Amino acid sequence: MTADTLAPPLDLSALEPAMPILSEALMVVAIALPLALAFAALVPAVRRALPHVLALVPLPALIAALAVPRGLSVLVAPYPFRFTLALDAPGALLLGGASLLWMTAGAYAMAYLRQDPARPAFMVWWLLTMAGSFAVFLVADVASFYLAYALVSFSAYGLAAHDDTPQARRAGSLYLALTVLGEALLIAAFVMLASGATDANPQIRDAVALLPTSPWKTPILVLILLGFILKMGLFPLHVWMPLAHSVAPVPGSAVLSGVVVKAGVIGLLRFLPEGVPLPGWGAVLCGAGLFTAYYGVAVGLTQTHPKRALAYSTVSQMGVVAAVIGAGILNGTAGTFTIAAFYAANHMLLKGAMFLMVGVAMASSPRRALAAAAVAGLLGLSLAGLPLTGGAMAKYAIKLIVPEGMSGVLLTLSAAGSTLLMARYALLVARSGTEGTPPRGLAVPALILAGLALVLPFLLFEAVTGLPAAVAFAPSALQKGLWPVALGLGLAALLAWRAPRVPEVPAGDILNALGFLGTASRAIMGGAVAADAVLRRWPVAAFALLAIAVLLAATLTFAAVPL
Amino acid sequence: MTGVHLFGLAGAALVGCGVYGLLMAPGALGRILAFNILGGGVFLIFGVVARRGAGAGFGADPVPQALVITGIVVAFCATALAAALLVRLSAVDAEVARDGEKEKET
Amino acid sequence: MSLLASAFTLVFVAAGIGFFAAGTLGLVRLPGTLSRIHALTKADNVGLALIVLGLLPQAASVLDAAKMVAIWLLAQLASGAVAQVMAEAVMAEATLAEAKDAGDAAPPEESRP
Amino acid sequence: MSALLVLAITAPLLGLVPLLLLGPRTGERAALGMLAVNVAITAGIAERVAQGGRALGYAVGGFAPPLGVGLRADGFAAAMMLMAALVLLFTGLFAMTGPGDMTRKVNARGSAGMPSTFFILLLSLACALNLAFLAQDLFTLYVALELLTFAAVPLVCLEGKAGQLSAALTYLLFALFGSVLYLLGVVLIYGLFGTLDIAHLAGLMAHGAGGWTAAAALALMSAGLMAKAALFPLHLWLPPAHSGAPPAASAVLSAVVIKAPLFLLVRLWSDLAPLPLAQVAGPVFAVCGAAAIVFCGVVALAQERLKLLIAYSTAAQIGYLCLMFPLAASSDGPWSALAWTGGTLHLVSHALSKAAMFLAAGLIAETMGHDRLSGLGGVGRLAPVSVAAFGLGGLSLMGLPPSGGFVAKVMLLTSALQQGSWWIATVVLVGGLLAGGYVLRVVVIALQHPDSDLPDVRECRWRALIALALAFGAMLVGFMPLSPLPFLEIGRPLTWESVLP
Amino acid sequence: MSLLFDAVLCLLLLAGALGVVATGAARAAVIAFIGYGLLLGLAWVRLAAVDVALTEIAIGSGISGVVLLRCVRALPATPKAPAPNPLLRPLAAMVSIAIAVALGAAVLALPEPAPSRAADVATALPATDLGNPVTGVLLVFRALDTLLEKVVLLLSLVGVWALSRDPACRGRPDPLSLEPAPAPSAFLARVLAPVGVLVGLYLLWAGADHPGGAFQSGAVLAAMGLLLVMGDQIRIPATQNRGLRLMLLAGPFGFLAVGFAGWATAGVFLGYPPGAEKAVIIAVEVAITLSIAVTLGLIVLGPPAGEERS
Repeated sequence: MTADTLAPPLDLSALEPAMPILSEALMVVAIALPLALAFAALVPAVRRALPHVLALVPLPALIAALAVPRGLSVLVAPYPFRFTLALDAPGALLLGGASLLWMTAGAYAMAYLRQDPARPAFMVWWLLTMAGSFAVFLVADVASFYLAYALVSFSAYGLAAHDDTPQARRAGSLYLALTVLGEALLIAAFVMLASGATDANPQIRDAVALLPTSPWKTPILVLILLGFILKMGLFPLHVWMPLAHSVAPVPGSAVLSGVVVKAGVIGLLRFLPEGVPLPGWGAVLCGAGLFTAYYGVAVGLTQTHPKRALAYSTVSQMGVVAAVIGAGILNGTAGTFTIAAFYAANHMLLKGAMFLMVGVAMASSPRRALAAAAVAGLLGLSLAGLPLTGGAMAKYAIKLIVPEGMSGVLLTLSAAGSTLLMARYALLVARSGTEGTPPRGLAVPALILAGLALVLPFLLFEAVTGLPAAVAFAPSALQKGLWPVALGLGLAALLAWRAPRVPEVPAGDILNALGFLGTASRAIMGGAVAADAVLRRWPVAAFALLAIAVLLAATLTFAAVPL
Repeated sequence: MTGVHLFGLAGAALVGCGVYGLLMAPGALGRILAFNILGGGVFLIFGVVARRGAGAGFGADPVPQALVITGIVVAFCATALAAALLVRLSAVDAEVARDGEKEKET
Repeated sequence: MSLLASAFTLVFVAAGIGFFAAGTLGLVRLPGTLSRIHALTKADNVGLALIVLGLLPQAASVLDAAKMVAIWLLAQLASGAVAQVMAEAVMAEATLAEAKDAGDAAPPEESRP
Repeated sequence: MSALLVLAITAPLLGLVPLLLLGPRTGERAALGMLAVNVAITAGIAERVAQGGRALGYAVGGFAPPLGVGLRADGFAAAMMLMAALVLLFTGLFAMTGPGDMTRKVNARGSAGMPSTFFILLLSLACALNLAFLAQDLFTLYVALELLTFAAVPLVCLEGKAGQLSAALTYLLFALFGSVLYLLGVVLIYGLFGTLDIAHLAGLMAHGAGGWTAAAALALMSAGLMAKAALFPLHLWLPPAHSGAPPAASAVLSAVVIKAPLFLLVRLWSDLAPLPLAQVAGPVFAVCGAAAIVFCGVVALAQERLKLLIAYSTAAQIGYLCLMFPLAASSDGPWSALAWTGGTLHLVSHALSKAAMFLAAGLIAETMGHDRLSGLGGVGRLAPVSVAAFGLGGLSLMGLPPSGGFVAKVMLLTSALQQGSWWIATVVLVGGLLAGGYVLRVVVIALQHPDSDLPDVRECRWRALIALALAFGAMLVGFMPLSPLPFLEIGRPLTWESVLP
Repeated sequence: MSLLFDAVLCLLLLAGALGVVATGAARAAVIAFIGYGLLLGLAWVRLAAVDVALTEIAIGSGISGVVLLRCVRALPATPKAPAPNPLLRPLAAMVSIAIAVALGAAVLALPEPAPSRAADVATALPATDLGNPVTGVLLVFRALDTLLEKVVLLLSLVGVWALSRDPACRGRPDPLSLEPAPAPSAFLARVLAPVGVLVGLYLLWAGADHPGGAFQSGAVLAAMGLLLVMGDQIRIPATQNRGLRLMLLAGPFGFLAVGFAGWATAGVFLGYPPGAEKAVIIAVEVAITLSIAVTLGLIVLGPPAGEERS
């Protein structure tokens, strides 16, 4: 049940002599193709042709996820750069899921933005984000990871801020600010991590192996957790996520919530040592995850727009993933990371499909929107873990990691919360119809993705957990999976019957309580400008010049000169 | 105490005067003058160093003397450039003020 | 001989310094720019002449002596001409001030040379 | 003895002759030619240094130091020279009279080339910079610094506006204050040791000779250099001068001119001063540098005009090099070498990226007719290449990969952490955050929808491409390996042995 | 006796400097500065540095004084810049005195016997055939400094010209006075100028072996040129005049050419052909003097006023 047992489903060993080189080429092309197309979009001809092929750009990534042998690493740039690509089980799961989402959402986006004059710019950001997201799952050395992580984070801004409304501007600025903060935390962590290794740019795996004995273990872990949790949107660093995910165009939201947040997940998976118990750290991560899982649901329930409800659902679900990872490193359970990635990939597809359904419903007449809401509801139930859906397989898998007991119960109960939130989402989708028939360009990709999301977990379950898929259909498992969903549905019915009047929590919730930070920073800037005006007066600067000369002379004389 | 010492102290005092002028002069011209005073003091110390290094049949070490000659020329260039800037600045300021008044009238 | 030369030098240079001192005193104490110029040029020219004269016996060669005399002549020329130019400027300013309606609007001119 | 060193100083001067004697167009072409020759010469020097693995030297007039004046190119100097030569050439190309400048069809607002005076000053800068990097005599370095100042000051006020003139005057006066303090240090050194040659002095001072007078001399010289480099809190002249100048002038001022005094500061404390003194002085510079990074970074965030923002960013970025002093002066071999490499790479990548940003900002301001940030919404549509150049240059300031700024930041961080200087590491990170703030603020505004109708003009495309090329240069520096660069260690410690016959 | 003289001289110097710094009136401060420069010249003589004394009086006091006086005349009578806070005065005084005291102590503490390059110069000078060691240092041993100093001078003229209203820096600088020259000025120009030129050339010639040299000579020649301009004897030339520009370039680039020629003749940049050192050095000095004279004069005259409409 270890990570390496997840063999590539697509067996290309028939091509044996060419196999290594082919695999290497696949990994490189998976990243290079979208990147190259983003730059080629400067050429008008390419720009015109791009909408027709956008859905196919992730194809090399998909094939790579399916066919590249696990553990193969490619040295793209030789020493001393050591820019390396590799594909392990968690990476393959996330890469495959991401490529499917990028393909369907790409097709969807081209239909969705058909009338948008700024579509070319969106496509460029799209391709850059795609390249970054693939790279994050594929790179194996520290520096390249940082590069890929920065690429996916910053390019995603272009998707989030595409609509350029005042809310989008605000959300975009906040997103950028926190991204820059996250980059600063991570670079510090990476530098500390790498400085233990013999190489200037070590392989992530080698660097992490040294982590348990590093003199800076504590600061490194604090910085890594903070940095990646920020991207995953764990409380209280989730403030940007509901804002950014809800203002983007629908396909943008789908990839932001589906793929981009997974950069944080893969970060944790890559930079936390697997199989080494880190009790304190695991507990903290697990606790934060569980709290976030409930918090996301609670705030999400008050939302009146389906996209914001979904964004809060992402917050909640990332809490679940964090709780699983936390539980895993708490005990050093082997296989944690593959299962966490499995759960994250499941969420990736489901959340992508659910966002796409919002767009479908909004382009539908109220009656047709009901149909969309039905699909959306099914997806939601899958996310909550309704037995016999793909989501239930993912839920079953994570329970293998999280021990019975308090955290196990809480995790199970969170499914009830998820159900509740999903019911709310389905209701909002049902209400968001306008008029017309959804264009085929929207409906088809959304439905394909929905189908994949519901089915794929069954196919992957055995490979991921090493257990036959049938275990999840055992009556006890069905019953265990059913009661939280039933509880959630019951609560939903209760709420629908007699809802307490709770005002909508504005997206970004606690952010609004932090308004004083804005005031404070403005005051600091004002103070600095005023101080600068004083410092830049001639007499002041002239005094400063002499003071520096005198102080330096005095320091040198008294501290260093042997008298 | 010899004459050389005296001039050394005078050089130091001139540097002090120049520093005071650079700190407290109200306008650019005062600063230009103070810079020249300060420069004069520094050059004088060069002279003292040169005089102290008299030998080999020379009344003073010729190297610092040559440096001072170069230094004086460079200081002159600085003074000339600063003075020209100052003149142009006041002319432009006057023009701006005049234009402003004209605009007010119309 | 050298004693005589030294005595000669001493006397003449001392006299020259006296004239210079007088000229400087006049520069500081006399009222009005014109009279100051007068004091300065007249007394200083005589002072310089006396000093040069006093130094002539000390000259190492005839050429050096000639150079000293040349210096005196040049100083004569320069101070004479400059005094003239300055005086003209003073006069011009005075007439300008008169024309400008007897001094209530115009600030008193700086009277230091 | 390598004649290239002499050529590096004299060749740019030769370009002055056609500029002063022939017509402006001929002169301009000759100047650009000489700037290209300058690049070739500096590249040749770098190549020779790398090939030979030792410093190049030249005793001017055949008189070896201490009587004569020696020129010497080690790895550090060669790298700086090549960087400066490249920036000057690109800026010269940017400033030349190009296709379209005459017809004024492309640019309704008129993006004309610079007058001949600009090229005279540019060539003089090339000479002064090469001299500052090569000269080993403290007084010749003084002349080089003055030459640099006199070439830089008129650049600020080429257009003769009141604000530019007053900025130029403040710049000149404060620089003169700095140089006279430097000269005061020089005379004390001569009085103590009877020579001004750095290599000889390094030997004489090695054992603490000179006592407190030598310490005072070093302090005076350093303070003077800091004034010329506008290191916080001595940055009074930099923001108005660098933001008011024409874009091509701002680019060279911010990118290379302030680098010469910084370079000399490094030379002073890593090559001339004995290690115990350097270890005491290091933290003083680092504190100033840290204050510059944080304080000027915050002030840059608050700016409302694009060029002022970039100018304050320069004032902040100068600080990074100063953080290097205590790290490089430690006796901790590999980590001090890493800090040294990091500081140098920062210098180089900042030069390239800042030049790109100032040129791009100039084009943006020219396209919009102003540089108020609040009114720049949507300029990305009119000037996409300029905005891209600005953003890519900003990448280096933020320290994001792939850029020279990233590599430099990682090296400084690593060295700081390994040596336990947590505060320096924190400052490096905070500086990156602030840079991220002010760079992204501009990029975000440029990418927004315009708030009002955009003027019907386009950016001058070929000039924008020059800015973009510089920004790519800054990115290329980012492909350095993350280990100390042996090239920079060539020729250290400083000596004339095996350099002069 | 001589100590007393030196003490009085030092006190006068100090008084002059304080006068310059403390005087509020601009013109008075400049006049005090000129006096200070003359006293400084005397101090140089006392320090056995006659070359420096000549330079100080000609450049530091003379031409600088003219430049500053012109500047004062062009400035408005009431300066707009506010004086620094008077409360800073005691602080500034304390800082200045502390620096002066420390510096004085540093100068007094300089090592004995003083390190010196005099012996090196004495050893190397005979080969150059020069009698004046300062000229030897300036034009032979540290010729690079001198060459670059010429470039600095040229550059400062370029800087002054760049302040012209005409971006191409063409035309003639504004005349020193709008009115015709008074008769005594014209007389002085006619009589003194030829003598002055002779003196200038003598200083140049003497500089090889005795105090004097290119700079002192150039300053005197520049002063004569200005005298002729003030006396309306010659017209200010236009800056684009090709001959004028050639004269500007003659010094630095003549020097540079000799430097390059050194490669051929002496095998080293700025080396002099063996045997012909003195002749070449004097040729260089002539070119330099010409350029210095023209450059100094043009710097005093200021930026050109732009192309005339004819």
